[in-house]
Amino acid sequence: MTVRVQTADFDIGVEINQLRQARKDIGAVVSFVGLVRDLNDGDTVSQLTLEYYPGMTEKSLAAIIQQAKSRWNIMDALIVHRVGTLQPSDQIVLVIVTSAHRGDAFSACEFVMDYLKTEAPFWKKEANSAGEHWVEAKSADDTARDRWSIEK
Amino acid sequence: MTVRVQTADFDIGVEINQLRQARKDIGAVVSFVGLVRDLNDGDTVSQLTLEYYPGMTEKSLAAIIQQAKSRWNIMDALIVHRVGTLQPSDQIVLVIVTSAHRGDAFSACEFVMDYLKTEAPFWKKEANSAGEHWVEAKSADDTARDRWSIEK
Amino acid sequence: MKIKLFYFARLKETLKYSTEDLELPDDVLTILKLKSVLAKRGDVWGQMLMGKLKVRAAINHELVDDKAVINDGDEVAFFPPVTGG
Amino acid sequence: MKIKLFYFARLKETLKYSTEDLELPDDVLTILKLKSVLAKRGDVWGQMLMGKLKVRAAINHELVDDKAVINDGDEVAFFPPVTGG
Repeated sequence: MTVRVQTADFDIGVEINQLRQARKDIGAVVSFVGLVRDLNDGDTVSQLTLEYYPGMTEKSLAAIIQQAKSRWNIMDALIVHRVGTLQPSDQIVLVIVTSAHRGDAFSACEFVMDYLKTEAPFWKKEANSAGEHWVEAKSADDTARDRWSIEK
Repeated sequence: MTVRVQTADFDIGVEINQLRQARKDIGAVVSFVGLVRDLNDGDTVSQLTLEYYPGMTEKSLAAIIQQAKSRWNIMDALIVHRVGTLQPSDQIVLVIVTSAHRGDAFSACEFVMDYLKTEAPFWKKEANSAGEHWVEAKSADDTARDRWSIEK
Repeated sequence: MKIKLFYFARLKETLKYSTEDLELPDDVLTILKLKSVLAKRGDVWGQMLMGKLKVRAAINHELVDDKAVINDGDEVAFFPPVTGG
Repeated sequence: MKIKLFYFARLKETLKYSTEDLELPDDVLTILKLKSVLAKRGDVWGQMLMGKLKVRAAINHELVDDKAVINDGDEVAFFPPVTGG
């Protein structure tokens, strides 16, 4: 299990290669990459700044991976989340899950993202021509997370 | 939309970068990479050979992407499938789906893999110390595909 | 009528044919009828095409079932259930 | 008792505090009680911690609700609903 919060960009190919060199019984690798969109809720976005809570954020991400491991038959998982200032189309977050079979990896990867969005302490501030504002939490993200308590 | 059948390996980072340079409104990139496992149904695998039906295979993959596009709000999709001789932990298949929001990309990517597994003309032959044999189709793959006709 | 035939995977290997051109009477020709014509070539053909093994067929790159009708100039393929990905 | 406080995002920016050390009477101290103590510092503190904005709290890096009890030496944090990913 790997959890990293960093300002630097990441390379999904390098990360997947490291996971797959570790063992030869991996059949499925499901990944999520989140990008900065140039448009959010109808507003153009010129820049995004991400803040986090050092210590708590890493623990929170590790706990989310542990939950995924207890629910699905997965081999390993990695989360890399960037902080600091980002531009449209920059990479924000990477989640990779490996497993023997694809069903477990798909579910676990989506679960990790839904929990990360609603439980991991990160905060986004958007800038556009009108100024800066903090991004509001979305109820759709809570809904996405709450699915997992009724559905296996 | 991109569909490629090739003997050469692929680089997921390069493919994602190309997709994300095309437009700045992508928020979510979900990817699947399939790897050769060193163990399948209890047998060790020393080598895998993949055969396909030139012409039909590419059409079949393109049709699967079209189905995904008609069901989910996705922006683009790519499938790269390798053929020829592969070793354990080699990459076999890559599927990438881009969308504004993650839910659509996760569903569409899993849908593409479930249909690819049951409808795209590829055939695997495994080699181990006991010799070579053609891999049998799995009913679990049919079950995975059939979910999509009842579930949205 | 003339058709082009392709065989893949286990069928290609066992029948020792990858592709062939066939000239057939201009009757109504379904996939099932074509299979039964080919099955008369010998035991191994019967086993591969009309036996216990599942065989899939395609006409002009589209998956079809046993009732599908083949026309002059068509490309027909026989292969086992697919196992890619 | 002594506690360490952290503020994040909109709270940090508006309150102009990122972190502070607080010494408080040794009473039973819940998150709600701490909020009401801090709210007395002025209007903006009341609006941020006891107003309409949703505020989340953590004790020693664990998300907690208003009833959670704070102990001597704890690290307490206040922040808005999270918006990462």
